[in-house]
Amino acid sequence: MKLIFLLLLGQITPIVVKAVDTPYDAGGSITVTWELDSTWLGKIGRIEIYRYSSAGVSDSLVETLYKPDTIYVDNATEDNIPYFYGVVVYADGEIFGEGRTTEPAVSSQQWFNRKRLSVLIILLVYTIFLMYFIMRARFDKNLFIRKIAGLEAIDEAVGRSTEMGRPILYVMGLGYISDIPTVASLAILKRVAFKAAEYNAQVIVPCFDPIVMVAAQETVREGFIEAGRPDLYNESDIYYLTSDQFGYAAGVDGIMVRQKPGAVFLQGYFFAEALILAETGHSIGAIQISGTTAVTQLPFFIASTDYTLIGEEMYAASAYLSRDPLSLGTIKGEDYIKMILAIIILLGALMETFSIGNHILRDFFSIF
Amino acid sequence: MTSIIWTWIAAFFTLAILSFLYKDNPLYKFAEHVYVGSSAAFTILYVWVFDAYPKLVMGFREKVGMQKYLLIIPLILSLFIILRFIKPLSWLSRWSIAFTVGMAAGLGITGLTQGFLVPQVQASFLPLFVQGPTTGQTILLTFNNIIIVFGTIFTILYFYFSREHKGLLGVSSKIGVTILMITFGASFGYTIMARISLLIQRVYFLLHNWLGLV
Amino acid sequence: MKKEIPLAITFISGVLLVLALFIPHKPFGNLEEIFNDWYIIVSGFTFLLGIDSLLGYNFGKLKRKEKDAPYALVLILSFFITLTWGIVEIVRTPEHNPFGPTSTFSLYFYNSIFIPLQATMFAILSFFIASAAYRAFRAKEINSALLLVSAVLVMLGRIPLGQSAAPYVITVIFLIFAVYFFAESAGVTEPKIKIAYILVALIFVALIYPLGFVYFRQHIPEFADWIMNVPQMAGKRGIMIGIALGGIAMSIRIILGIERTYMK
Amino acid sequence: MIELLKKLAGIDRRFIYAAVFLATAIPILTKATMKVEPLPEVRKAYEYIESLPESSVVMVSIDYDAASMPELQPMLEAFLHHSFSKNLRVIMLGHWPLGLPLGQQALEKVAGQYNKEYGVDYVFLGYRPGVAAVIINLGKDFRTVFSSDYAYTPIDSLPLMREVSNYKNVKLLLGLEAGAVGDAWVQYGYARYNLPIILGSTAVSTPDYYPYMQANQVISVIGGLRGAADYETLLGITGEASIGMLPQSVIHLVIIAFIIIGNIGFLVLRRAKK
Repeated sequence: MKLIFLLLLGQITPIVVKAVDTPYDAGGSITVTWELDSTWLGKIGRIEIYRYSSAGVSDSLVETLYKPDTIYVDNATEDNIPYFYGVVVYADGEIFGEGRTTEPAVSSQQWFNRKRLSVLIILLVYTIFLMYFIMRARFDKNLFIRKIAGLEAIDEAVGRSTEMGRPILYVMGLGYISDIPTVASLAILKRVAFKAAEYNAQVIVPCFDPIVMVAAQETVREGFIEAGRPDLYNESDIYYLTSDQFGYAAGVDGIMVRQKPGAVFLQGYFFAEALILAETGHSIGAIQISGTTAVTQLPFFIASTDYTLIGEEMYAASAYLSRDPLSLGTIKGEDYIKMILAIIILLGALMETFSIGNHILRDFFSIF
Repeated sequence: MTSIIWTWIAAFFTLAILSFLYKDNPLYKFAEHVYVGSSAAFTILYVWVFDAYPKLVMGFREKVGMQKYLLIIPLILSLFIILRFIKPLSWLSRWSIAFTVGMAAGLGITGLTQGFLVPQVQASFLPLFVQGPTTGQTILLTFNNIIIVFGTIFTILYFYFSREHKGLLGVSSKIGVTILMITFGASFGYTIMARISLLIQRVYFLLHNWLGLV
Repeated sequence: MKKEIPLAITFISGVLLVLALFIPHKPFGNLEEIFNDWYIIVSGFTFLLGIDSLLGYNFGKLKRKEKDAPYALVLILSFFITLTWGIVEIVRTPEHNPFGPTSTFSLYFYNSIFIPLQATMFAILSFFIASAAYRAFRAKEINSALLLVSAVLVMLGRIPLGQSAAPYVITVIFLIFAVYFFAESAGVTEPKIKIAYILVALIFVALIYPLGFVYFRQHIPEFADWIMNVPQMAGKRGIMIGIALGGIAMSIRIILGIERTYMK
Repeated sequence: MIELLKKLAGIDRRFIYAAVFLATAIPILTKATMKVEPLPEVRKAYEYIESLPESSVVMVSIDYDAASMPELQPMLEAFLHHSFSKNLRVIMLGHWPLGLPLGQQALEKVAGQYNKEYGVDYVFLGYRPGVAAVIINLGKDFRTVFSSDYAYTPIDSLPLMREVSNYKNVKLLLGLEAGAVGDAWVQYGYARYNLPIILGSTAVSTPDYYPYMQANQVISVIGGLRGAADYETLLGITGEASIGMLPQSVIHLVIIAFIIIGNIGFLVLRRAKK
């Protein structure tokens, strides 16, 4: 009401204000925009935004901005109620300009986020590729997978450790079960447990997270059962240490120097403790096979351990080790996508170079 | 006086951990077991104060309607986990694990596509010729973009699994390995400084706060 | 049934979260947040399993009177002392927070026991980073030589003394390479290869002055930045794209029930 | 001679550890500092604080914990020295609950050195959950977030706080950042309320914050141990960061020396094997 009164006095510059439902959201939000003359920019002290739900209801101040912005997102609206907005610009403590919406804005929820269309397309294409190769794998059982040095070395490491009469230490890192590398690590653990059972060797798994511990117990037991030696399985070899990063590192270091494992596996997600574990493992003369998707820790594993599964190699490991045709099929699908992406990158670079297509590829891959 | 005692305690634990560098010894063993035991308790306190209490207890108190009753689901899942203590029912804990793994897979797909795949591919669409202000600049900028675009492509091809690395794939994956090595060397060298800061701080603590030499 | 239901739970929770990315409408829009809260609650309870395991393991050592039994006792005692201390402070402090500023737990335990242990364990990394660099950075072939050289150049570029030290470091490294190639050439009989070796050695010697004393003396920080921003970035990007592709494929395998090591 | 050179390939790791330790301890003991020209962005931050009139209110946010203490604690101490020596008044709060005790320690230590009085010259508010909400609501009214300080003293009984109602009464925020809270300070504190911000960050997160400086959204960014050392240099004090600069250089060179020595040994050994 105050606004209308002031406008009637005719001393203030009118401002064009627009309000629309914020697109692609879960409702409860209206975006208000207005125009400011560029000559005002230095003078503006504050901008007040008012909201009134319908005629007759008094307006309420929803936000004060202290910068010459021209957009405000009101995240406190109720859906399906028409709102009007008013914007008042102050300069030197005086009202300088004022405006209000002429059309009501109604916020609502949307069923599809169009901004993520390209993500959806990419995901669909990828999934279709994977599905196709999973289907094909049912018939084509002899898929070739190149040698992955770190995985080839698993059997040898377990064997040599057993010959020396030493246990095997398997470290799953700091990942939770909700991290994909941890699930990948379990697949490798199963192979290690299987081999260890064959050789009658002890597998020690100190854990950082209790659920990972449970999953590791199940996995090792399964490995021992598959090797036909369930009698050798000892659940107390797979135990929880602590969920403190360096407390865990201190504890695992202690296990290394006292139990002197012949083979150390560092597989999973790691942070700065990676090098502490790898160097201690080296100092006791164990064969070490590491693997992680933590890009920042890869250099240290490369430097300090005998074999390293680099990033994606870890994910390929489960398929590689299980030799399950369906899993191998997904690897094939992954490779095709890789080739296609390489071509797309080259194509995108060439289109940028020669200014062809008006950045169509680049825009397709922008998510914001 | 108390502060002096606590400084000595802090210095003792600092030296006990450092002694591990020489070899395993009773001092380190003591510090290690104190650390593992107390940090396990520490995480429990932390999880209670900052996670479980606000999410569960405060959730039940403050949330209304559907939101409140939905909290029964995680309670049931938690109960299933604890059922591992009762052997005949321990299989129920798999339901809870199945939920967390499903969550991991779902978030893995969306997070990796949105956070890694799409932006990284997009960032590689660089022009292979850049006009700089000087000829030298032009050559340098062009050269940089060529290295980034082809370096990325060759590294991706190194991870090609389902074909022998021979012929064209062999050459490109060999270049990929070379780029990987430079990458690893550089980020190794880059990290050293941050690590040394930690050591300096510990040594400064010993020499300054404890011994008062500096 | 014991297997089908968990697989169904995995499938449903996974697919729902993927859908939630594209559907802002309720109830999908805030599903990720809700699931996260659930996960936090569930993982809070799992600590009971953790404690059971840790204490059981160490009580076992104590009972069997193993060699390490006294240390197992230390671990058990520190666990209970810390826990009790924290709980007392939860009850006592006005904000019911043992980590708060008025708590003796944060003042004494956190500051004088926990931080020194944690920070020293972290600091040990600087020793290990040195021993790992010494042992692993050997010029066995061209790739490992590149690894070594890029590490050394980035190190020099990062430190304040780098510019003044760079010429001498370069001199030493290049002289070593030159001497090595000279020594190699002595053992070769084939004249062409012999000349090639000697040429390589001479190139290294010739590069010392322009590269070390002119270019790097001035531009080593920029050069280090260049390595980080250009080749390092390309390699990292390649690895990350690979990880994304592999991780998505792995996730799809999990959702479809192909990959299920975690619950057999 | 050859035998000696061969030995260079297999130096005992303990010898390397000892060298690293000495390379850290000796420069610290000698308290030698390096003359390094302060980075322009640090100088800009310093000059902004210099320009503040006496008894202005400045705010510092502890958004880190023990792991980033080596880099950010010296920055905090330097800032407190600077503020108290210029008779600025300091409000401390934080978004990382485990870091707050570290902030409090430094605050009390430095305030003690300048005989400053709690409640009059400085206030420690503590932690409240909800990063963005806290920053936004402080801009409206401090009392909606902190009705009392860390010790449950009502803030209106503290003389300093009676003069502060919202960001308008605050001349500067120093955000000490080990993670992403700095983004929130810029997005809400600066963007909505024009709060003048200087960010102090760990070396790892500094590149993420530089764009804010280029866009003039923050006054300046002080990065890593080097930034802290530059700040100390400008203040004319020899703190932990300045003392740390020489060992940094020395250890890097020691590691490079070991790499070179190792390779001499390795190459000699390889020739001998042929």
